[in-house]
Amino acid sequence: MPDSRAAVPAVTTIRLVYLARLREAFGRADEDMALLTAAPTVAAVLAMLRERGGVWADELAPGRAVRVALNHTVAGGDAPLRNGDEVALLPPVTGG
Amino acid sequence: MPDSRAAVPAVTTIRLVYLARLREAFGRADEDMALLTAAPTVAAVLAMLRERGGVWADELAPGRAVRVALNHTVAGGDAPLRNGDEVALLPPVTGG
Amino acid sequence: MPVRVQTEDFDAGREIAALRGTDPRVGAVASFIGTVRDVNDGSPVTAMTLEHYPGMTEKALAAIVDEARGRFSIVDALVIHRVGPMRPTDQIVLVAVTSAHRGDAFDACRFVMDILKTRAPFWKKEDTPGGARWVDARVSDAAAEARWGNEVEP
Amino acid sequence: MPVRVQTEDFDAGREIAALRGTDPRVGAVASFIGTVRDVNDGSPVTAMTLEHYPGMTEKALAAIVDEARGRFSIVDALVIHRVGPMRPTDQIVLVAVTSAHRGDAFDACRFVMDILKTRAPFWKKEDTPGGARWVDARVSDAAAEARWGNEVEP
Repeated sequence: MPDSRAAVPAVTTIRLVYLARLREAFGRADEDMALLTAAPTVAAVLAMLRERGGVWADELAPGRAVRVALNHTVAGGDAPLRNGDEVALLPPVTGG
Repeated sequence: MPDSRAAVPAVTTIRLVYLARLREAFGRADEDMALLTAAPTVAAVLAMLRERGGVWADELAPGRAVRVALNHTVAGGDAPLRNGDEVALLPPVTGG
Repeated sequence: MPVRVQTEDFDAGREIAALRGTDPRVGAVASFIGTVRDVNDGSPVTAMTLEHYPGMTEKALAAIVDEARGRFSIVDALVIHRVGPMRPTDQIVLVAVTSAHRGDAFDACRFVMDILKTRAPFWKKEDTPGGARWVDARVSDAAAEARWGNEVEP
Repeated sequence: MPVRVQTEDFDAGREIAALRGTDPRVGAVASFIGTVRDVNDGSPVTAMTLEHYPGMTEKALAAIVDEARGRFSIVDALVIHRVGPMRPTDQIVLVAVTSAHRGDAFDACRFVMDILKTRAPFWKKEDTPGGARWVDARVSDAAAEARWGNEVEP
């Protein structure tokens, strides 16, 4: 009997948040994104955003100093994502 | 003709000041001292005080951590003394 | 609450006094106030705005204070960071640390500032004669963080 | 006048605010307050008296501030040191330094405290259950001074 969970991948909906310079570059402060892959990660989301091209590809190009916070904690590219997660893209910080 | 300055050495009078623990050990805060040597130094004064023996010899024994301030500036043993100089004996400081 | 993010100014003297309170274990209070300068990277600055990431900011600052507590022997610590519009000479941030001895107080205060500069989610946008600009992160800040021997974050 | 020796307490917040004033070159204010602890070297301390060497004290403190100015890029500096009778939690000393950037402010503030501890003519006498005692100089203070690479004084 086939495993229905594998056959019909669940949709993972996350909230994307863009801070400071990235918010202005992207022209938005946040958006929801539905992920259809079976085991979505931070890196997969960044790849999807880069595929939008233009300013997205520029600002998120590999080597650009952008950090990702997953639910308010800095996370690496292999961090797995769950439904309802908040994924924020942070330019280098300049407080203090 | 003999040099009268060499024949009759000038008297150098200095003021000695004892601080903190040394003031209590010596039982006095200050005193005047007349120096008869031709070229008096800080080291000569310390030697004269040590010759008093007792607590003077103990507190000023070589190796004890006593600093000397000449006219309010820390000075070494070879610092020359002039009439009216203030020579203070300082135990290790503990401010701040 | 050792961490506050607020738009209002703060009374540094009152905050420092409240932090040390009447705790007789405290022998040393080190503090740092960051203020807005009227020039940055060679351009005159007439005003600036500090943006942050609500929700993450307090968490990041609290984590930095916790890390300082783990590294240094301190009694208490306080971080106040302002957000919103500011002008030259305004206060931006206060870090204050109490400790029995001065070495720990100085080290912990500087540690919190150095790590805050590279990890807390604040961003400055300055008004200059050439227009508004986001401030670039300083290489010297990364160097200051590296002095504490932290692993590089992802 | 960047150096004061006084019996009265001081308002650290007001002093720090006055030091930075409205100078828009200032981006960093580092400060240190030393306070009386209720224990020292394992003994309870109920009160203490700070003695100094009038005339030399101000000169020594001013020389330390001058040396800090020579070593670090600072805007201004202030040292207030109390003398006379004090009780646990009382303020003893304030050192505050303003600078464009935090590295110089932190370094200069710590430098002044470290050198003050080994060179400024102050002496503490503590009241303990075993009677009054002159406080011994700390080996750690000599080590702290040595970190700055000063030659040993005569």
